[in-house]
Amino acid sequence: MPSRVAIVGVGHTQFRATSPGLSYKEIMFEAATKAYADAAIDPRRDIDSFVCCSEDLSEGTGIFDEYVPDQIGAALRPVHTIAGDGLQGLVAAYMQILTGAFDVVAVEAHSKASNILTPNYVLALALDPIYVRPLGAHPHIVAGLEMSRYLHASGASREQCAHVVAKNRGNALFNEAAAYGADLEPDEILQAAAAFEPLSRLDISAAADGAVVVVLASEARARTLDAEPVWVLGAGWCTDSPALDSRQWDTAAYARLAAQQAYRLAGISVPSREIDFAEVDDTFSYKELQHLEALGLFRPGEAGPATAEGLTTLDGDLPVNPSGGSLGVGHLGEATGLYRLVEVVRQLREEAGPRQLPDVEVGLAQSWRGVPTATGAVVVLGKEPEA
Amino acid sequence: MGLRRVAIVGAGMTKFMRRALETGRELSWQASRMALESCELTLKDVDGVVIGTAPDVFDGVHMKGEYLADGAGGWGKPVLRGYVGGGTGVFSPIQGWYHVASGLFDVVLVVAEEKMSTCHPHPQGAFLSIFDNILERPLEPNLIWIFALEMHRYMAAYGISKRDIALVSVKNKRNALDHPCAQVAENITVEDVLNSEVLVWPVNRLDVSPVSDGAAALVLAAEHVAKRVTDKPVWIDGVGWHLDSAYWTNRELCYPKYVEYAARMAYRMAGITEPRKQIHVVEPYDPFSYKELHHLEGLLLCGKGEAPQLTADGVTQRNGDLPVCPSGGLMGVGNPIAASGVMKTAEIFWQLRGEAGKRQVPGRPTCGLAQAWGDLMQVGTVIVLRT
Amino acid sequence: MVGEREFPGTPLSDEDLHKGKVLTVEADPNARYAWDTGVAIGRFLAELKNGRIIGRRCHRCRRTLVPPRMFCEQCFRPTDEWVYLKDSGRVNTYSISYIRWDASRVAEPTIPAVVEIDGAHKGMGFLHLLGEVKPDDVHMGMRVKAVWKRPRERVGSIRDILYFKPY
Amino acid sequence: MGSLEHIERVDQLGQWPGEMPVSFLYTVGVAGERFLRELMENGRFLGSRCSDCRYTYLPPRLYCERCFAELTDWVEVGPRGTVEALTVAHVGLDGQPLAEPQTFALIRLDGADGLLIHRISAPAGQELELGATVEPVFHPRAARKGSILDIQHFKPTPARRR
Repeated sequence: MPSRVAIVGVGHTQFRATSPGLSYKEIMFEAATKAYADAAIDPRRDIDSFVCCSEDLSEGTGIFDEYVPDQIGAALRPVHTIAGDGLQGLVAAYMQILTGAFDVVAVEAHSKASNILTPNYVLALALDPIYVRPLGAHPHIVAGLEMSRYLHASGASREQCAHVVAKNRGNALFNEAAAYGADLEPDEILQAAAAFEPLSRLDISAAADGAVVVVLASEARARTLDAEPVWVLGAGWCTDSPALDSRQWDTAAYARLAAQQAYRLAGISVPSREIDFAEVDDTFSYKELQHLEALGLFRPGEAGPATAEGLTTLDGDLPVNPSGGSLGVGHLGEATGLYRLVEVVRQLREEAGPRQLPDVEVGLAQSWRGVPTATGAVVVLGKEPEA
Repeated sequence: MGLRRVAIVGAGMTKFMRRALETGRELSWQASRMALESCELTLKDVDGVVIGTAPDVFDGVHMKGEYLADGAGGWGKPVLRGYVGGGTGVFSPIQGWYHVASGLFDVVLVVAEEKMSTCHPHPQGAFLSIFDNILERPLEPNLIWIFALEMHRYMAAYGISKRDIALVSVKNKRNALDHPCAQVAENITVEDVLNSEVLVWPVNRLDVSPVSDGAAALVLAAEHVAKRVTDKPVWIDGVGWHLDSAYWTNRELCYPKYVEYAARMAYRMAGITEPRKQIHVVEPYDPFSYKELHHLEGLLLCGKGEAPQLTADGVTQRNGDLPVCPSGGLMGVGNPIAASGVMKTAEIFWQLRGEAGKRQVPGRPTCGLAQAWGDLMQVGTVIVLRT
Repeated sequence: MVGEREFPGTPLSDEDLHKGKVLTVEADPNARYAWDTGVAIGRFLAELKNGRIIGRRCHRCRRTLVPPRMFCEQCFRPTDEWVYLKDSGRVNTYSISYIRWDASRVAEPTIPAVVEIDGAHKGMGFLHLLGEVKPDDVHMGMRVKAVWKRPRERVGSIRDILYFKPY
Repeated sequence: MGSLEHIERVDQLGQWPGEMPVSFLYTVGVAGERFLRELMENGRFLGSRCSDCRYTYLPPRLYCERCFAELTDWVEVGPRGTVEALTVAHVGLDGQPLAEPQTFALIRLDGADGLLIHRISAPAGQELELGATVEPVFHPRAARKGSILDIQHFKPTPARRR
């Protein structure tokens, strides 16, 4: 069996709607500096490989991988980019360590969303150019359609989705890094202006800028570092059909399949019992519910009522998105999943301050790449190595 | 070095074309299906998919890896798209290698695609976006500028003439006459190259590979599967990649140190101590004629500044002592960026299996190498294959 | 044998594509950006507006870096101080371009060059153009000096330098 | 966020503008040629069928994403279909409110498994809901270009004719 892999360092900037006065290189440098300090390592000496996560059109630069090495200590080193969410970058690093050829690998992801002047046009470039993009619609109609389908199939309600928003933005009040903490009642959210019905404006997470770096190490190497290791118990990632015409619309098949892979590796058979808390994608409010069901943390149709009953709050049975999620922290582009993993690490290390969850041993981080994709990743982390 | 040995067991590709009727997804499917059929595997046998494709602005699709996923066989599977600019094509099988070597996957489909003809008025317009957004794009550089600057530096450092370099075009375009997928195969002379239109001195039209549409795919398998499906597995014995600083105007351009570092990484893994003796056939990256020479030096297959003599002496001819680009390379077969690196890896695969038809090099080679390069003259990716 | 296989793919001519022989869809990406220049490049541009070239120095490796950055990529630490450089230097390498960025031909060739800036660490410079010189008269190692736009025309851009000329 | 140097002049914080200076010309591909020409010339929908997977793709695909078979079985589907999902867009690509909200639907054409995404327009007062039966409204033949926009929109079927 391959040796285990640990998270040994995490670092990130604050997340804010804008980041004037700082280049993307400068925010990456800050996150990297913090992560390496956290792991107590020198990247120029101790890191064997680096993985960055970005998409060209989010940056406004072709083959953006060109511009990543210098500010993360990776110049003239093995570096590559994953055109995916930070959790997909993390699984790339995880696999590299499992080969036995690498001991320490760093993963970087960031968002400079505020620098995109035409974000909806850019996102529309991800729609099929022949059959969907010519309709000229805002790409979030895909989420509106999916929410319509999810509510229909699961029996969940808009009210239950509003509870997701209220909870996550409320949790963000306890997270200094978060951009959009707010004290809102579900009723206020329901009354927000319609955006892509049934989605209201407040059902949609707002973008934020920031950078995240995570350092992974083999078990042998992790033992030599000062940092308290948090173990990668399992990881999975999956893509359903990229085509809107043939994918599954009722459920998040990609999340279900990614979770199956992660649970198999982690030896988890009853996730709702074995996982203490979860950071799941909530790019749109309904996605949190849909994802919780796909991850097997709730039965189909039960995530909505459970949320409305408060089961997923900080002091609920299964706290979900204690960080504040994308609705509360801000949507961080490709850094979204990686920051949520940082939250799981902080909770397991008992470093989460005012939002610290009691007695947590196993946490899950899940990402979705957003509209119009059907791609997501799942990583399960644990506090102590299995005996 | 890896815990598990990884073999290439199948390969496929489309023709390389200036303009293809097929969409990028269709091209991906054509190459992928051919690769699977070549080893009598089906999509069911595939556990994971690696997609390699370079700037999204060529195909005109944001998150291009998502868009291509179904054509690349990714439906309901773990899919990861990685990229390192022009180095992507050889990085993709490296990424496939770490998937399998990690122990998480038994069969991985590696697919690379580019549809450059989508980009108007000319694909070179897309290359403007690879330059530094603030300090270089305002100067309106053409892609060829930087290669002309590098080529000139290389010529000056070692006293190399354009005539020496033109031999590479002549050789590769002639080799490509035997490649059924070739886009720009022809019998030309050194004089033809020197008399072709000067684009950016010292680069003439016939020193440059064309823009292309095309896809190529490989099937990678763990040892126990490889031995079951073929009696001629080709083993991935060494992989290496390095990315140098983005500040290319701060670096000495006459020698590709990052290629050397990538090669040393791969050689260490493959136990290669005397590359010139131990490697029998090579496919270095040749998007420009001088790059083949530059890369032979970076790969330590000859001394610095010595590759032109090797070429002049006929050593690099298909029937020479060290056949170089027997496929016809990018100069002859064409250059759909990422797909061309996979094409090179496929060529070594076919050569080592004795299946290269009219292109077969003599002497039953048992060890070959493919290499790619890219970004701002910055990245080297190297793969060493053995029978 | 690979040579005997039928390889897929349907090549089209330029005419097929542009004269309606095949169906096509056109699109304009409308992908527009405003990149935060940041501390290092923001200052660099501000100094260009003043007619000066500025770099950053790392005290550990003792290199003066241009273009400037707030981090040293060799030492992985913050750089330490701003250093004004001269607006002169040497041609590290150059080429002679007969095409624009979009591959269209130009009437008069331009001369892109990497110019090593006086006062920066050896070999460090940036991309610019050469002017007031015939292509045949340029050589590597040639001394050159920036020709600036007039002060009131400068906006804080790399193009505040018109070009470098021999001196 | 941390800054490595004190910012003296907040009024001088700079941004540099840029764009992707290209445009795109997409071929519709092998399957797209057949589908869109049939739509343009005859106002008919052709799907492609994988008999092994029992799935009819619409828009048609050259290959089955599930088993990778080449699809050569072309079948006519629609033109009527069922609404599987609905959304009303109040915001346009520019991020601004739309003057008139636009309704989009996922439509399963009769005989197809794949879903078409398109505009839908109901007469005033008529409520649209999931499960409704709809049919396409085409542009006149002369105005069609071999594009998905040859369909103006879908509308509810007036009455069930059987």
